Amino acid sequence: MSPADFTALSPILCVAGTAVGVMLSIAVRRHHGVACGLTVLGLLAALAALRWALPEVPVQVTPLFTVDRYALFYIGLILATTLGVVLFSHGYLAQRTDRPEEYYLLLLLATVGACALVAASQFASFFLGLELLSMALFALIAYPESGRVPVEAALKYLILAGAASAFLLFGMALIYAQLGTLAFAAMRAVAPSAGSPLMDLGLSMVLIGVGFKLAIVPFHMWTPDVYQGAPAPVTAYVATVSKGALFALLLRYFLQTAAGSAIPVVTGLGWIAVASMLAGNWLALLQPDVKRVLAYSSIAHLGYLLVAFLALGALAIEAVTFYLVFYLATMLAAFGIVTVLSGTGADAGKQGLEAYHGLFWRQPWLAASFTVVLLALAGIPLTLGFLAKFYVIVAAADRASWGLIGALVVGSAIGLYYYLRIVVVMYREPVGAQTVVVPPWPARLALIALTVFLVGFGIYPRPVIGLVQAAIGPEQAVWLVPGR
Amino acid sequence: MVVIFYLSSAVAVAATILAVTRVGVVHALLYLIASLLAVAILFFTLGAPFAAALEVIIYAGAIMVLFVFVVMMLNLGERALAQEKAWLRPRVWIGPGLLALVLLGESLYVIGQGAHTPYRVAVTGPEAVGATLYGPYALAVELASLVLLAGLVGAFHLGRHALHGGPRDGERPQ
Amino acid sequence: MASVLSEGLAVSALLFAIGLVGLLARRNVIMVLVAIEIMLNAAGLAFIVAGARWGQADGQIMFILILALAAAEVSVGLALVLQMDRRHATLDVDALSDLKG
Amino acid sequence: MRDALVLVPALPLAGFLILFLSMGALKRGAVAWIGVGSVGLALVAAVVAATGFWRHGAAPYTQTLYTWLSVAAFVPRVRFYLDGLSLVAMGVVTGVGFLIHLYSAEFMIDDEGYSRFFAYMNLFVAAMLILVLADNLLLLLLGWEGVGLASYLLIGFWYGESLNGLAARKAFIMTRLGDVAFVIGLLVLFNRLGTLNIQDLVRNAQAVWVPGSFWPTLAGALLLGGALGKSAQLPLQTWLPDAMAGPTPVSALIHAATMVTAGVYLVARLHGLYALAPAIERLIAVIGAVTLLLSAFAALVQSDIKRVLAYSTMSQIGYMFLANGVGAWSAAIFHFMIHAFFKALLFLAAGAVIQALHDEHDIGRMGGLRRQMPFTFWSFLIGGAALSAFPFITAGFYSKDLILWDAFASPLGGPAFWAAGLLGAFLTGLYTFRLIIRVFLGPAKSKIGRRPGWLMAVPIGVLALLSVVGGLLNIPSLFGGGAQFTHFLAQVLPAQALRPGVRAIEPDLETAAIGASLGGIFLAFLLFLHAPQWVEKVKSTVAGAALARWWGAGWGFDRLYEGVVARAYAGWARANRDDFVDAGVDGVVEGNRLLHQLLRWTQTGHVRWYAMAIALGAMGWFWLAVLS
Repeated sequence: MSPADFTALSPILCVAGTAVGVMLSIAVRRHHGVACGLTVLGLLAALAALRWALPEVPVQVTPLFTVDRYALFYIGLILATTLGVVLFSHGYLAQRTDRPEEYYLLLLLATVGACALVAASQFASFFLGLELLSMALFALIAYPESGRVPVEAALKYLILAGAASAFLLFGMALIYAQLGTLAFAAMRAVAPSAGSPLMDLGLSMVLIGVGFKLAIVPFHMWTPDVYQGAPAPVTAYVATVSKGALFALLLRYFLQTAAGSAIPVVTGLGWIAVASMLAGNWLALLQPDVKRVLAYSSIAHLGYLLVAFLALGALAIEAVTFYLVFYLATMLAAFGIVTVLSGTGADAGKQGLEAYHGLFWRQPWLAASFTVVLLALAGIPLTLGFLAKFYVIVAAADRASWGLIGALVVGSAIGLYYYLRIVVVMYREPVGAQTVVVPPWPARLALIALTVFLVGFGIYPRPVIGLVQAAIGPEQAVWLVPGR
Repeated sequence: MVVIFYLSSAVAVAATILAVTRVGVVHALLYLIASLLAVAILFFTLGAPFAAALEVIIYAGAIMVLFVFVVMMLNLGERALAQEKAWLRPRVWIGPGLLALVLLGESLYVIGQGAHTPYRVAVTGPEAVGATLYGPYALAVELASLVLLAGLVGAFHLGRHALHGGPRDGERPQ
Repeated sequence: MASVLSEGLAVSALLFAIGLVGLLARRNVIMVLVAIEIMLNAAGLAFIVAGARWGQADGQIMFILILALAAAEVSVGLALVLQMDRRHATLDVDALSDLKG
Repeated sequence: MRDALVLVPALPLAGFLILFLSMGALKRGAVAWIGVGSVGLALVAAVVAATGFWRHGAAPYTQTLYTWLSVAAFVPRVRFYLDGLSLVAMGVVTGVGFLIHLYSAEFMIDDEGYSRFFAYMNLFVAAMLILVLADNLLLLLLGWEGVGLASYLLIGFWYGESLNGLAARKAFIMTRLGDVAFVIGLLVLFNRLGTLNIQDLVRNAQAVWVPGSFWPTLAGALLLGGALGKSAQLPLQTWLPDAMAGPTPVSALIHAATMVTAGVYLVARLHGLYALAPAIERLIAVIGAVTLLLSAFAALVQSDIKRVLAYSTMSQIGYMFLANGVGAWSAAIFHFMIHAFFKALLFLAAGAVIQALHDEHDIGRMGGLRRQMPFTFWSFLIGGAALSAFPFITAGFYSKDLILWDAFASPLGGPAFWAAGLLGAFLTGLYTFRLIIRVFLGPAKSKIGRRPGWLMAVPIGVLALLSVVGGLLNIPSLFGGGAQFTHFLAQVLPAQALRPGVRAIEPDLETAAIGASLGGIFLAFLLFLHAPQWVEKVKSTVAGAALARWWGAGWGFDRLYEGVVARAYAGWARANRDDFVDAGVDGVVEGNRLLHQLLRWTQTGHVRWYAMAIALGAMGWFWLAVLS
């Protein structure tokens, strides 16, 4: 590895170094503020290192990682989202646990995994990044020292993720058996001209493993249980970083290896997209628990993402990236509000709609912020959500996938109902005694930033679009040359 | 060698079936160790002696011991055994068995269709593996170390209270 | 020794399927973890077979990485089992159903 | 200098944001400074931009603020377009808007919602400016909906009284009916022409479409629907009289001077499109003529001072539609501007009267205010004279005269339109001076409270001045003028050709027009001042009373809609409660509910079942993707 390689990897190295630093600080003295502060500083340093790494890219760092603008963009997105999660976590943990320090260590390790994932260019780094992410999440989900639901959620996640990993690895082994290489770029060259059954079986098993982590129908069933059982900031992390990183990698894998030329697989993904959009929204329809509503809605949103993904062209990269920017910001804000409003008792996991009854009259700013988030999720114009959905439709229309667009429209229509239902509840006249929760300042900061982001760039999206387009460099154009 | 391959395959499959179906957890673990040893021999016949050694040392050794240790700690007695028996009625196996059979059939069909590629097994020894592992895969080793660190920290945090004892939530009156 | 790719893969597919049956049928959480180990091991075997076909070390390296994953996963998984025993007072995975709907 | 254009809508918008976000935390003085100041600065910016516009030879100027997004072929831009037409409209909105804001600073001083009032008013001005300056129909729609929202909020400003809320809702729904048509028309245009930029759109339309063919007729009709709703023309006119429930400055700004004339502006803006749809042009002219007559009759018998003015507004907009319909676009815009002056004046003066009489609206209980409120009287008289087109000295004479002339002389016009306009002019004189006589002349009936202070007096005075001198801008050649306004707009709005031979009878037509308006005024003095017993006699007959009731209720359109549309619809809905229509809707709801329950039932919480689902999914997937 040359110095340039280290420079290119410096954002990831920064995060990994911070993880080690936090571990050492715990060894010296346990202090919540120190651990949290170190984490924030480390993440900021990593974000700053992006600027440093940018001139060095694109570069292939050992066979395992391709650091290009695409990777750096997503690393930046992951780091920013993680920063948001940390800001929401501090207040949450301070009230609930007496040993919060390892939380940050695990969060940083998960972030290293996510960053490695988006830069992965080979099966080994693909799978290690994914497993590092999951391994840290198992412990994070079960982090609270009391209560039954966190353990239940973590065990469910561990068992199913283990099985999904087995599927993923078996699929990788089959592809390796067929092609004799683990590197994405080489696969494109040696792929048989006619699709081979072994190849398709391997790809299918990989997609089952990935599909589980992305929570798309029919591999979605764990989502609401884990979202509900996990501590709210961890749920925010699961819903945003772990899905966004994997989706970005999936797109890279598909385009770089020309896997999209396996027609039956693409057809199958189309059906999965339709099923996710419809089932996700239907499941959320009358759901009384807000965390579960968001979980089901995230299933639907992954369906929308798949619609953009299936355009499998230049527009797909742009649309997926834009949608992910929107999705990560919005879900982070949504679970940030859930975090702020979480109870501290034994029923911390559950968050029924009644917690939001008349919220506007108690805490107008929080309610306004949540309204913006929900409207963005519903795709109302003048929020980023509208543009994101619009992008998806344009990408799908480019491929003339009218069936997918139809399902998207139906799904969005159903979605409108349950988003607005929460909004309506927030503006009802309050009844009975009401407690006002004052969000701690880091959480407030993050919420304000996210709300302004969603509305501001909904009205003036030019900078975001420009940034997204800059994430696509000449090396991504190479992916788009028809393979096989 | 061909005979050994088939023989150890048969042992591995049989031992795994037994491992999955045994009522007593310790019995199951013992059958699993047998299965893992058979798989290690398979590795050897496939020209992977280093992997075979690791299979014995880490899988059959360390990981299984971890299982046994936890089983001992939880002190699963006669009651647990009876419960297992009640759970494992024959009809429990029908659904999963059929499902797995269909999946297996599909996979075997595909595997049989496309992979009649005879090849000469060349032994890839420890030096070759080591050179590759610490050459191009050096960063993978680093990542794997972080995976283990995450596992360690997670297990430490989660196991802490269990070791310290304390009241069991499940026994509290609801 | 001459071998055929399909045979090795067939054995690993068999082991994978048996592991899956165990995952779906067993209610004892420890046995569920065992089943997952079997499935991961089957994937490792498939990698060794594929590596042998191409005469490369990559297959064995993937196996080693899977081994590391399996070790870490078992340690966290068993720690969670201990917590489950403490907080749910049972090892029945079907008892884990507070979260549903 | 032309860059100042962006500030014109931006400043009121900023004012709105500050006032809205402060949530009533500011003191009244600060609110007034922000609310009035933002519009005042917008006026300054408008003057600066206009000066720049002139310096560059009055060439159309486009200012691109930013491209909202750019996905494939869809590239909507936030872009302003300044030409003669939008300059006039911008001037009216900022100028009259500023004066009314100034007036409101005093008029609303005792109101609880002072800050809220100015926030909404600023929002309105910003939206209205976006509407008139928009260079594409999408941005125009944003302004269009913005003014609708502000109008809704301001009609229902005193929401404590449920009647006001109902009036607001009525206005919202009636205009919404037109807006739906408008949006569909927008989609038709985008679908057919591939752009929403107004200039490109008109150019493309003229290149692709044959005059009188289907698409321009359809698009023109749909857009007209929006214009009719906004401008309170038949058959969507019924909301305007009820909209008087809002504070008087709101009536002056939104429901007289600016928003209600947005339809006129829209038609003039898209005149190139309407030139391709002669059938729709004729329809516009007919609607304008009928509306102007019907509402003039209705104005004749109203007893609420604001409702008289509301019906008169409808009538005057009818004139503008008539002008648009016969292709006299610049005449329509000239009347739009002059009308804004004198109608704002009338409303502001009426507001002063209402306030002086402790919120009294009924003209039957007014009278003799000439001596008590001389300033208001003279101002109101000037406004009324302009409204009745009092010859030569008022601006209203010149603007209405131009419309009458064009209605006769244009190839699209004819004697029937001219006659309708002439009768309307006669009626205008009649009802206007009935109002003035009832309110200001005769014996005094009550004591007055507060007189307008200088903040209210200055706007009234300025508007009175404008109502007189405004006419100087466009004195026709017959009276030795240069018709500068028409020439100025000729770049944007082409002058109408004349039918052969009409020049010769121009003096005769003028004489008739002067006669009609003077006749109406004279008759008003005769009937309402000197011989009121005649009116009473007619009213006491059965037929007269019925007619008065009928006109008083605005020709009973409300009853008609209530009876024919609303009740029929409600009855039909009741009858069909269990019928197939509901069954369809219920079916969708039930279906969704069922699917939800079904899927929810799959979420058992059992991890083994979840794993089973993964395995089942894998099986299905293999069948689908591998073995097919």
